[in-house]
Amino acid sequence: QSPVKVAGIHSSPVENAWNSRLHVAMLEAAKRGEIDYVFSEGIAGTDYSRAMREYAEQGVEVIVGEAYAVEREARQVAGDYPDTTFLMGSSGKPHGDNFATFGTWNHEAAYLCGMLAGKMSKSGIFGSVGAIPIPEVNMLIHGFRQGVNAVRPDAKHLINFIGTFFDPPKAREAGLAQIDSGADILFGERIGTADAAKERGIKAIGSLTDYSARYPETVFSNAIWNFGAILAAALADRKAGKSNGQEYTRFGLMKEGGNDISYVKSMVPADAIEPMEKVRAAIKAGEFEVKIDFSEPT
Amino acid sequence: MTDIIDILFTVGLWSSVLRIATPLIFGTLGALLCERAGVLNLGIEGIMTFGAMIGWLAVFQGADLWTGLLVAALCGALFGLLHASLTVTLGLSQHVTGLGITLFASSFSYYIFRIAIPAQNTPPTVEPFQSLDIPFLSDLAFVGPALFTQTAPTYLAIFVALIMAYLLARTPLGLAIRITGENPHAAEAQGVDPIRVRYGSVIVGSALMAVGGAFLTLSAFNSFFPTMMQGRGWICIALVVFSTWKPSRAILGAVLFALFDAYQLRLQNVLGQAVPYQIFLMMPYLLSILALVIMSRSARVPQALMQPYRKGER
Amino acid sequence: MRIERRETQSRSLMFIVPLLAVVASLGLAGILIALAGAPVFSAYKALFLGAFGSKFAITETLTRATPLIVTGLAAAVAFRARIWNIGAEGQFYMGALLATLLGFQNFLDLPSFALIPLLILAGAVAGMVMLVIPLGLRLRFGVDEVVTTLLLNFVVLLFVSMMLDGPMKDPLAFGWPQSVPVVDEGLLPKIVERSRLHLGLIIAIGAALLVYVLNSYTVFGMESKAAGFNPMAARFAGVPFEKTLIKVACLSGGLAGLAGAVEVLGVKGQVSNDLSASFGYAGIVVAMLASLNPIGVIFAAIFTATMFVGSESMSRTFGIPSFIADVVVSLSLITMLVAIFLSNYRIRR
Amino acid sequence: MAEPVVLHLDSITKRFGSFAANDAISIELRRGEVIALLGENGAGKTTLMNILFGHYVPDEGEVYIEGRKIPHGKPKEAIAAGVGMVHQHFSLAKNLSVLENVMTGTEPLSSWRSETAKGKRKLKSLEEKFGLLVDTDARVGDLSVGEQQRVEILKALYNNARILILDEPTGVLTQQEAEGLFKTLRAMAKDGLSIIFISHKLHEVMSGADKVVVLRAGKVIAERNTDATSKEELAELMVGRQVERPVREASKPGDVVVQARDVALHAGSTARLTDITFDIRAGEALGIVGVSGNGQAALCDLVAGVAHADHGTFEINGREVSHMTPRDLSSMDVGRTPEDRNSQGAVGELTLWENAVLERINDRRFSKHGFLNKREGRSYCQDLIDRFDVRGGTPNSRISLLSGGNMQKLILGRSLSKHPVFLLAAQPTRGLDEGAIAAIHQDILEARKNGTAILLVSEDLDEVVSLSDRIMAIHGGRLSPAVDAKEVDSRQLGLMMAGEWGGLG
Ligand SMILES: Nc1ncnc2c1ncn2[C@@H]1O[C@H](COP(=O)(O)OP(=O)(O)OP(=O)(O)O)[C@@H](O)[C@H]1O
Ligand SMILES: Nc1ncnc2c1ncn2[C@@H]1O[C@H](COP(=O)(O)OP(=O)(O)OP(=O)(O)O)[C@@H](O)[C@H]1O
Ligand SMILES: [Mg+2]
Ligand SMILES: [Mg+2]
Repeated sequence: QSPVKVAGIHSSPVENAWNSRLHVAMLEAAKRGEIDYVFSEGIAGTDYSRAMREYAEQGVEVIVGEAYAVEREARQVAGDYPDTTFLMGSSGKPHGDNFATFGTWNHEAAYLCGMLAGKMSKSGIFGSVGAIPIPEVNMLIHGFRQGVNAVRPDAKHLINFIGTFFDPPKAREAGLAQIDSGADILFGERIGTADAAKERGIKAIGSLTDYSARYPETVFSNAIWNFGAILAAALADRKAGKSNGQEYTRFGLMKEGGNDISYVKSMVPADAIEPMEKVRAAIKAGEFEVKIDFSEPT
Repeated sequence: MTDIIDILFTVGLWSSVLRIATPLIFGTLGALLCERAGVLNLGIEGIMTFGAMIGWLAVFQGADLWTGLLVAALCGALFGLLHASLTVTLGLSQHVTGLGITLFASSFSYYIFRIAIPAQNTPPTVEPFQSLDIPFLSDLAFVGPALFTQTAPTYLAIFVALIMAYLLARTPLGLAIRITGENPHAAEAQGVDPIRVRYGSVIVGSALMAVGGAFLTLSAFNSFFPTMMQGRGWICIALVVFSTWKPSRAILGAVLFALFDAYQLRLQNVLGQAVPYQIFLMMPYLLSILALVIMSRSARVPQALMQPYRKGER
Repeated sequence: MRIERRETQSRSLMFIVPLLAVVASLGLAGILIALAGAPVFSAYKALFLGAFGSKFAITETLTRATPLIVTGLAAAVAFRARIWNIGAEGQFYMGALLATLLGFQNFLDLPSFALIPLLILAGAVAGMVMLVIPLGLRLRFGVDEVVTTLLLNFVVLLFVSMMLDGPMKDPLAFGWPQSVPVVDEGLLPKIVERSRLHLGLIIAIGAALLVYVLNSYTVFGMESKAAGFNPMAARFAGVPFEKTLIKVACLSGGLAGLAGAVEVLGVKGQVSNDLSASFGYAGIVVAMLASLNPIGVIFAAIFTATMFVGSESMSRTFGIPSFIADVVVSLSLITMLVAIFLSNYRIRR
Repeated sequence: MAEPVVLHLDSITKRFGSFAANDAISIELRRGEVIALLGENGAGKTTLMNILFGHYVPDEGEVYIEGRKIPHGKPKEAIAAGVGMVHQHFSLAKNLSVLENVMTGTEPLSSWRSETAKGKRKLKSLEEKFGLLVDTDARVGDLSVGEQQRVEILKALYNNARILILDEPTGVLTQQEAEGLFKTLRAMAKDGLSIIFISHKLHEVMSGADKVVVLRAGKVIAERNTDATSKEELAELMVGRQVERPVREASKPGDVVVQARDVALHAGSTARLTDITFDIRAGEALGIVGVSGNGQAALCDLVAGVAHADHGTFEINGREVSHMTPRDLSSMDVGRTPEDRNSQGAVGELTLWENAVLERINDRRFSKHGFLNKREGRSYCQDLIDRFDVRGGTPNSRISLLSGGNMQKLILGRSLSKHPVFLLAAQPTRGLDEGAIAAIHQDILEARKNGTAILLVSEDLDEVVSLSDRIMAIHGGRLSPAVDAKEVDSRQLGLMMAGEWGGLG
């Protein structure tokens, strides 16, 4: 059977952590021979719908990307190409039979990371560095905080938004500012945060992707998000002739394998691991739910 | 309330300030040198981006860090040569050419980067400059850790600023540069070739800009990301005016700007998100405009800035 | 080496030289395309087809050219009077923002033909304010507007971001920073079925004609040039100097604001942080390509859009990095500027 | 004449496009000699000197200095060979100090330190030796025009110039300053310096030079020793025909047209004009003389409607006009020609016709409802071109392509076209050649005959004496009492300009 033709349209360069999760998942699927993968990156909002149409015209079967800034237009394009599946990160609803949506839910993993962090901090002050306060960033940071609070109810939380998705040196400065305010564990929604931790010899947590290899000794755990699970689900529905007009966010849940914690055992005290693993199992079994909070953390 | 003021007396704030200021100092000095010779170089944003990319790429390919900076400087010089050819020799409009070069240099650096480093998860890293302690100075209380635990390029930036201040004020070459920026005909009449002076200034100035960019990827951070320059170059253009075209004040301007940035990040931790973070980010720009208004009377713009000079044309 | 102004511009030269410029920039881009491992000549073909190969491609190219025409006019008008407006980007966003603010509900229950002009006008007014402020600083305090207009761009972008996070946030966007959408009656009608090409193109061309008439046939056009080029002589001849420059600033800023309003009403329907693909900055280069001639701006904008749309599409056909699009655009802009220069000047040994 | 030849220009040819600005020009200059280069506007004098100094590259010919061939197009080589040039339009950096302007380029650029103390000593000693005193630390922009010119000369001397070139050095100087300059030049020549100066003023040429070289249309027409020629001969050689300045005929002034009473004008807290009181009658010309910087510019601004009086009354035909704009004045048929044609008189980027109609663009003839009537504008301009003999352009050419004289004729023409009741003529002939001066004087006298009241502000005393009925001097922003032009002598005028008018009426 020939591989499915898939195109990624990334509005940022694919180094952006979020895009890189889509990108890597699709590269892997391509390596396994399931899909043929092409992509465009750094596509401005004005040009996004054109990129969608051009790929659709080229005969691409599944287009993966982000509709956040082009919700209306993206659905219009989907309407014009009923045979193409559009799998889009979106805050809105699915549309027709071919416009599939997903959100980025790795708050469960963030919760677990928080549980580890809560046990490891001496100062009890925790910093988070985010890009801009959009819902998916907010829920992630709330997830982390809930995890911390679960094991350390008196925790104090700091937050910085750097106002842009792409300024690692600035994320680093934000991290340093938090360390100066007493934080000794940083949750880095943005790359660059861990650099601050590394410089001051404290510990950090990565988000979406695994930063432990990049920052050994510094990043002890990561709230991993696996886009692969969502992609696989959407591809399977398409293959089975089922409608793609659904929300695939749920495949990002831990019980579906869509997000999980990865941590470096040697860096974490044993007494922290045990309760965390218990919760992890509970989440996977559907017995524990991490509350979702979209509001802007303060 | 006291928290807000206390921040000013933390070591971390001040060591951040110098680090944030360093690329701005390089960029501002570069733009300042060009403008002192009468050439506005709006290519700065792109040239800094290219410097950030190529310096990092060189180190990633095995060069040592100083070679990386040198490669960045050389490439910056090449863009300077391009800008000078277009604006000095051909006399094309300086700001339009500059914007064109910014578009070219930045998109070109993303393109090269993507070809050299195929898209992957997170970009690879290099081992950046380590902070360099200065004997005695670094051991001082407060001042030591606040100011003297920087990486070598930061000290270099300050050194370059002092050199440039001396050069402009006290040497025949500096005088030649200044008079070219004031009235190229006067330079020519004294046997100083304004075209060569402008070429030289734009080339060296652009090299400095590129070094400023490379600082971001070789010292402040350790990888290159497309679009990571985030308007730092434009800030330098403002800082040149803010510093009334004086290198020593360029340090001051850059530090003030960096102070704002570092301060607002810390203020967020004290005040929380009660005030939209955008307000803080706006402050440096608004204050620069305010400073321009206040200083406008005393600022002496190089009189021939943006005026092309063609030999034998009146 | 010496450079001399040509006494006469030969027609054939004015035609051939720009053509050579396009060839030169494509040649340079060819090297980069080959570097990425794509077949160069097929790539050129793909570039052409991507910009003009279908009705869709043509409408897309024109859609992308629309805001460029208007921001190009904004720059041309200002530069002609020696107002160095680098702030069209910010004026564009303010125009878009105000048009959206007034248009997200049809407060007065206006019909389309009344609501649309109202919203566009609002956008223009917002743009005006954003240029009149820095011009005022220049007239009053002698502050150079190159820097102030440039800096205001960043202030405006942050302001827009703040509005999108706060008061103007679209509740249905679940917090993603974008504004509430404009009501349907406020949106510009499409002029080609099943495409994005909207009435804005007609408005842009109309604006170009209007500016042409203003420049060439009115007292205002003559006075603005006089005031820009020689303030002292203009004053001596009784040109109301400050008033004239303020009028120019209103026109230039107004156009940039109008560009923003038209883009939001014609394409996106709502404001987001990436509404503009650097249209404000690109407009400056477009204006210069057109030698500040308002009719030329139309063609320069279409040329720029062609290069962008064509090469981005080409990058998708061959799977080469999409950053090539901006490289091709910037290369062709630079070579074109040189070409225009060479058709006016000659280089002699 | 045993002195050796220091400079030899050998058949220099320079073309701009197809036009030959210099056509096989050869000149020899000996040590200690002073040569005057004489010629109409556009004869090619500046071009020739620019070639000598290396600003321009000649198409043919060579420059020899002390027998050595000098490479073309390199001011640095010319300076090194001992040539110093004082440019027609000063080439000074206004924001830099005198010393900095002088020292530029005098030290190797690779040197790591500027020897400013040494430079200052050298400059001071030169200043004393030649009596060219200026404050070495002053900002050049703060100096008067005369001082700026001293700086230009000092620049050349500082470079050890042995050949000094001055392009229209007296064009911007007052008579006293000019006389001082020539005294200095004489002293320098005695010291062994060789000098070439360019001038349109015949009396300067006759008194200042040993030899005169006359250029016309890019060619050397004649060479004369000053002791073997006359002003009349030179004038004729220069223009190619006999020119005589027109003379003022006696006239009977009519009613008072212009009346100023106790006018004062301030700039910030400093007074630019104080107690300005004068009358001008129809058909009468009032001349204003003065050393530049004493309020002429302010007076012109006031009369032209560019500046407004803070005190006193200023009436034209009985109407208070001190708050009127330039356009109000134009519509009252007041003709105004500014002091400086390039910076105030014309917008270089606009065409002739646009410049011609700019000040009256709102007349119904030239625009309706804001739309231009280009046809009328052009035909109006063509009329001016014909009537005032403006050469070198059509209504559609850019005005910056006109020579100074022709530009001036157009500007004066637009002021005179409607038989003004009142004409302000400020420095109407500055920098112009004899032919152009004669034409412009003719136009002004014609207007006087037709009953226009004229205010003539000029630094050229001959001009003022020959055109005006009465003369006042301006000093420190105040006007002297008027004297009758027929009775005044130059000594008296000198005293008036120095502010000493105690003994006058
Ligand atoms: N840069 C130039 N480009 C083209 N033509 C020029 C240029 N400079 C001078 N010319 C031409 O050369 C001729 C001689 O000009 P030049 O300035 O030498 O005259 P001049 O004798 O100095 O006149 P003036 O007495 O008015 O100063 C002019 O008529 C003009 O047409
Ligand atoms: N850059 C130029 N290109 C072409 N022609 C020029 C240029 N500069 C000067 N000219 C020509 O040179 C001639 C003389 O110009 P110039 O400025 O020397 O006049 P001028 O009478 O000396 O004026 P002024 O009294 O203001 O010094 C004019 O005819 C003008 O057309
Ligand atoms: Mg001359
Ligand atoms: Mg002249």
